Amino acid sequence: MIADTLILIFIAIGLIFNTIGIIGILRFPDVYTRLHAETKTTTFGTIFLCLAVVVYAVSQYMGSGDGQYVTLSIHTIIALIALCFTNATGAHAIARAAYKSGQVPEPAVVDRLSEVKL
Amino acid sequence: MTDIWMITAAVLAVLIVVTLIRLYYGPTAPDRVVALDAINTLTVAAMIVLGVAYNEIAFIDVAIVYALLSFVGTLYIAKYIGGEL
Amino acid sequence: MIEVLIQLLILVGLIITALLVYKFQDLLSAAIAFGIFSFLLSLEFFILQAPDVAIAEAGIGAGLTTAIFIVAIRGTQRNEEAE
Amino acid sequence: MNMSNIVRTGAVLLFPFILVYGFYIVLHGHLTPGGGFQGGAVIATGFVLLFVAHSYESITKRLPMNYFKNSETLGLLLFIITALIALTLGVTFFGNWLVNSGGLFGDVVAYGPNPGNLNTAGIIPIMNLAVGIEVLGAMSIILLYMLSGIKEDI
Repeated sequence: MIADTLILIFIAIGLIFNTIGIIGILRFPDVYTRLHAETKTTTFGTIFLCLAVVVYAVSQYMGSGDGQYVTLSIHTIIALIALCFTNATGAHAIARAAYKSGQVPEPAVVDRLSEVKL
Repeated sequence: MTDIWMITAAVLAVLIVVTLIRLYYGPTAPDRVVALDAINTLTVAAMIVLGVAYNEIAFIDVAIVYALLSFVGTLYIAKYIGGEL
Repeated sequence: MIEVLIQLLILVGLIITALLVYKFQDLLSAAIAFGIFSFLLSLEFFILQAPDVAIAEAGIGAGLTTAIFIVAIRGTQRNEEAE
Repeated sequence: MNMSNIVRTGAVLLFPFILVYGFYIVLHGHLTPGGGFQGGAVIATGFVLLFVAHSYESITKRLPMNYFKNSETLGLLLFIITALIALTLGVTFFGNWLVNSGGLFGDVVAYGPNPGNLNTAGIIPIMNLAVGIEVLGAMSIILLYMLSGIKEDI
């Protein structure tokens, strides 16, 4: 069955990327690198988990013709769009606040952001 | 097929508990906010997966509410840390 | 069987975050830990098949109480006084 | 003080969707999970998102505090008047005088498993709407008064 294989592959990709993101949070040295590891990889992994749910819903709809699986896939896509939107905005706010509170990256040489009026 | 979704949710729960280490050791407040953001994303993913595992379509609504609202607290903390409040 | 494991992990997380709220001297960190406590409590309600309470906890716990705590900390002072 | 340009644009773009989703939770309170209190809390969090993105002066210029006070009073009045009309029609206090009448929210519930009809359940959706409006006003005005206390401080 091709749908089951596809679901397994998507779940594996999503879980591997989530795990990499959490390891990055634990291992990286300062705030900016931790933020970089967390936001991108966790959002990417969640996209693939939601894609697995959508593939499952479409395959069940092809098999049984039940209308509730269409609702399941549409609601999952809405949740995914909201998550992508809010994660990007929140990451921007955290990075800007950390810079304004006076933290600098550890091996930084030049600081071009200090020349601009924030 | 149900076991696959349950195992996925269990792995996500393990990741949530592991992230609490950063909450405990984080030297400054922005590090702890990063842990909050990671747990927020993992919670939404776990809710979607568990909704499929229980075969209840109405449970996905809770995940949508969480994805829409959970960054309001992050924005308030960021505004306070940045000295703009 | 797996469901019991998930509940066990989330309850361990709830106890850890509740102890951290008590332990932190920095009140901003305590507010962040309380936000994580609220997330995990909502996930536990979700697993116990109570989506009504989970939605209420999402609206109140994630957004409003964190905002009220932060505004209150801004109005008073950030660090707890030593006895 | 205003936050950065990206946060302001994101808040203004996201606010209508939160509003629509909150009223969806309120109006489908008798069919799906949710209800008056939960939907009102969701909409109030949307207003709190607007308060964080803009400064206090620009918020109170567009949305004065009287709007939230009036919405709270309107919700309470709608709730108690709906309950009192039942006395004039010959049923008990809080009696469901709209159910199975054929008009607004008055359809008869179909027998057997069905996906759910929005136009049923009598006065229960009206009570949900009243509670939603009341919770929206009350929870927004708590935060607005706390922000006004901060502005006098500095």
